[in-house]
Amino acid sequence: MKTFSKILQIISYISTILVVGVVLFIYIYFAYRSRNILNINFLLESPKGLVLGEEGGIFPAIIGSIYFSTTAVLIAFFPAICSAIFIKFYAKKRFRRFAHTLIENMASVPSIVLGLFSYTVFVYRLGFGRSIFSAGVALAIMILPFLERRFEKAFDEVDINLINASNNLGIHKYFMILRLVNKESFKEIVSAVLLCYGFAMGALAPMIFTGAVAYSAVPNSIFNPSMALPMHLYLLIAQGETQLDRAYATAFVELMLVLIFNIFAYMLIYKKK
Amino acid sequence: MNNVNVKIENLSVSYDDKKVIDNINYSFYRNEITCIIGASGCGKTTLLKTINRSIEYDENVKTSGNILLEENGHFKNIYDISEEVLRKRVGIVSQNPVVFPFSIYKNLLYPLDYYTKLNKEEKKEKVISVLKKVELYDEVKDNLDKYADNLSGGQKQRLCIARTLLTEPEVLLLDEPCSALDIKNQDVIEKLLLQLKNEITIIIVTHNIKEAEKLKDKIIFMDAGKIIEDGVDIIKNPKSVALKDFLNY
Amino acid sequence: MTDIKEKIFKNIIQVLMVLTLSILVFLFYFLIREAMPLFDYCKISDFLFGTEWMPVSFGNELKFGIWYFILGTTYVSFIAIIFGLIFSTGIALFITFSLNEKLQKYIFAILDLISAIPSVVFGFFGLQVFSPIFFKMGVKTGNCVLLAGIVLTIMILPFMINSLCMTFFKLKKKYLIAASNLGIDKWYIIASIIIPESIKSIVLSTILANCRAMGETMAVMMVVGNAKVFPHLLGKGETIASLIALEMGTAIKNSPHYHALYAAGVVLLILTFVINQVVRIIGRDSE
Amino acid sequence: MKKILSLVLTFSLAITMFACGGQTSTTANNSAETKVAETEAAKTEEFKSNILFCGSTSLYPIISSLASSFTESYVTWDKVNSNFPKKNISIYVAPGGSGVGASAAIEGTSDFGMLAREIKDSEVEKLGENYKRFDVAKDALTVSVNTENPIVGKVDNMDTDMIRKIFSGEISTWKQVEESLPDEKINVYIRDLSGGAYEVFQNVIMGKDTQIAADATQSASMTELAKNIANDKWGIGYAGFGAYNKINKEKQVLTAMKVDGVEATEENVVSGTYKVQRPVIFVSGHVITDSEQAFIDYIFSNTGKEVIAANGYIPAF
Repeated sequence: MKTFSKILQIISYISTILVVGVVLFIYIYFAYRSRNILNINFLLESPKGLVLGEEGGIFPAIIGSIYFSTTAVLIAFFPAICSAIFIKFYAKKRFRRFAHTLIENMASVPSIVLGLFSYTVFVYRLGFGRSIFSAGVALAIMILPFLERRFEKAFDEVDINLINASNNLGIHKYFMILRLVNKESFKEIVSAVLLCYGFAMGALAPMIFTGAVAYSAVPNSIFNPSMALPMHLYLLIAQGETQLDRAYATAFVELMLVLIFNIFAYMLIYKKK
Repeated sequence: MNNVNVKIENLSVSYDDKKVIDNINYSFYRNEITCIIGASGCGKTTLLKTINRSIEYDENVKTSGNILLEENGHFKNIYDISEEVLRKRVGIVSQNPVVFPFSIYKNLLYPLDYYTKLNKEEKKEKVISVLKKVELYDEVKDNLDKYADNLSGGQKQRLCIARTLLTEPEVLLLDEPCSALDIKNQDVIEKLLLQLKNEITIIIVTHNIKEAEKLKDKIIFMDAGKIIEDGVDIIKNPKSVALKDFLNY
Repeated sequence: MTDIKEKIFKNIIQVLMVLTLSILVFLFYFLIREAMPLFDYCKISDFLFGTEWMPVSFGNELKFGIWYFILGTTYVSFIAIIFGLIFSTGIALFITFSLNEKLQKYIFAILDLISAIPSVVFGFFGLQVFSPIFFKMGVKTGNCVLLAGIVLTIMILPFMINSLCMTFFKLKKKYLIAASNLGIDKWYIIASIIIPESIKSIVLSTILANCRAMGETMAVMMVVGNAKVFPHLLGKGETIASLIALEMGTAIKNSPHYHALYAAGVVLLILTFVINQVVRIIGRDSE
Repeated sequence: MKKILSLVLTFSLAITMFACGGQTSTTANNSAETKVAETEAAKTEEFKSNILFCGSTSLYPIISSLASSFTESYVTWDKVNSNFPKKNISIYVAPGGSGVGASAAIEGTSDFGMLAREIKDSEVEKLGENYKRFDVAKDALTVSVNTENPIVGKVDNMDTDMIRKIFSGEISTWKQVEESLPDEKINVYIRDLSGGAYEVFQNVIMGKDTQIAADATQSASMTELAKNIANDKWGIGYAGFGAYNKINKEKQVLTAMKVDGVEATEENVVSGTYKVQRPVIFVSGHVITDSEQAFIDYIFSNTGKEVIAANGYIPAF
């Protein structure tokens, strides 16, 4: 038992160092490899060059990614928050359990399968074609369970007894819920949205054949397809050696976007306490 | 004076800048039972937990002053002893007994496995003798391999005392060990403590004045982080207003 | 007046909630609908256990065996959860027992960051950093099942660590002080009480993580080598998810190829579902 | 509980019915719409500012690059031609595969379908009377081995039969290719199914009855394929002409075999004597609009030639 405890201790330290190290390494290494490419023009220009991406930047991809994520969050937000409110404040215990089971299962649906779903329903059946909207739906279904769970967690702060008590006093439940949710959980709701926003930005599988394209100008409608950062990165990598530095730079931009969203989200959560 | 086992010097403890123990000096003697009484929130449990540094599980605690532990005729500051060694020498039994998720027998084997290199038979002998000491043996002798969590509260508490005794402590700290128990179990534990004091020093926090009277060699009365009165007969002859109030309440 | 508002509010909430919860039903319905026509071309048993995949005809016979992809998926995720088990246990122990509350917060933030890092970036990272190492060790092209497993490990860690930490926190609260009071070393307590007590939830969270691992697409696809062969640890393989991602864009609508990819998607979905349900039932019994 | 459950069920049923019905109704709508569109087109030709290309992974980089420079230099359509309205130029390029390119053009979900293979008669038929084909480039597949392979200098020609046997696994060691070569296993590198190359190679070399060995390593792109052979002394694979030239730019790492005695050179490809080649084209099934024509003109300009060459293909115009 004593040797086992020593082994555990060693595993524990080593694995923590390794994983934190890998994350740091990814950031530092990608920053280092993209040092020659990354500048303001790279961020603000369209991809150019005889072989696309050889010159110019990734501006349409950044804006495209923002379009995709925004669409996804907009689609997912209301179903998520309504489910969370219902499950938290209205549902009885048995239904809550049932709903949680469904949501857990939703979270485990592979993202590529969501792509398939959107491909048949939105791209073909409903005739949206390859578009930001079609991909946005797939992304929305992907982030929905995560949003819902985080919203429910955010509502932990709200005192349910207060709502029930005021309901007995004749104050309407919805009034108290909206008021209390707004007051107590606002920051956490925003941070949940930010986290999922970053999450949606990095996902490629749901959009790879539902809305992301190799080239487009800066998008102007969600019913057109668009470039997206992960797709652009993937295609750059597929083009091989000559584009590697640009791939690193694109990846680094993505990493930084994700980092920024996470930092904002956590600032909101932790500042409160 | 030679019999002093634990000596507290200028001890102050604060939680989040709130003082809970305020400059206490006191000596605990070997082979005596010292009872600490006082209203809740007076710092008696904190004082107890400071002695084996289990107070430090809480990160917000700050302590100052010294606690000295006698060792071969010398006094050694407990902050110079490693926490593990200190806690072996100064055992504590808390209000709510926590049994480990093993069988009764394995619960008791646990400290032996850690501290000793005895063989199976010797371990078994020790376990049985300590079970007899806490008068648990007759109740559980047929169920030693049963899950300890199924015992009653009183049995669990006695099991925990037994488990602590197996680490062979010099000082035994008890934090209201009987508060959740019925009278029969209380009697058993009180009897056990009176018998144990021949071997070790016992410090017990209690809110039950009758119990304190029964067990005492010395009684300390604490209020607002200070020792207001101490001695053998302070309950019969309370001097301070605070103690009188406490006794009347 | 407000009665109406209350009603409207409740109804809106209810409708959206029902919509949310019924997504799964739609998902199954449409996928199966698109998958069914495949079985006009091929028997279910040939589909599941066939080993040849030739969905496009160049005059040859069409074959839709996904057995190697099922094996590939299982193999890659198995490697990932084995590594993940060791690492996540280690890290979760570290977080629970070696860090104070403030540092715990930071670590959880880092875990959230890991789960948000795009999987393409992880794939790229594996391709650029690990793949050359494997290549030097003699693996053809450097891409292999083991590499995919390693990359996948990093990606499922946050998920596993989160659920393990929940268990460890509970047990810590229950037993750590009582055992420490006996003067016993923290890591001895962990080895002798915490780990044996949490074996069950470790296993459960591992199996749940397996669901995630099987569904991960891009990162795995980039480093697994994508060959339609029996997967070997240092050889190539292909997972169901990467099969779909690679070929969906090229499958002509309503061709057998298209239906076969949907059928593969259904298989993947059912695999994760069954595992998920089994874990839930086992987990519920333990409560 | 029961109430909610029944609600869920009815709701999902409703949606499914809506969606199923949707299919038939949309097709009906579509035909109605096309009629409306036709009449409208007859009256005032509606201007088309969005152009969508879809299909072959070989052609998409070329079109993407041209779309980018076209958009960059003109921005709005009125700059292209003063008769056009002032609308933003939006050209989209979606990579898929040649098959998808053809079917997207047929279904009209994409304006142009990109193919990196010969178009099939059945596809031409489906595209209808307005079928138009634009030959952008030619691509040849080299049969390449690693330069370090001792075969270089001993053998410089392989006939179709030999290549077929190697790729199908019938010949599995280098010794079987040439007596004096070591008894090392041949590692075959191919593109994945999605690449038109697979199909071309299948048609030209393998024929109907033989399959490429299942243990052949697939690569996601031609560049990767070339790199893989360059990394494997005992490798062989059909690196694309462009990828072959690109990887050999600094140092000869790959060596191409003659196929049936014909060397893979630009002249031989253009003249058609080198047989492992394919056309890179895009097709459409509708009347080309003015805006589309403007972009097509741009593709077939000198800029287009440059871009095609830079991407490793041989311009077909």
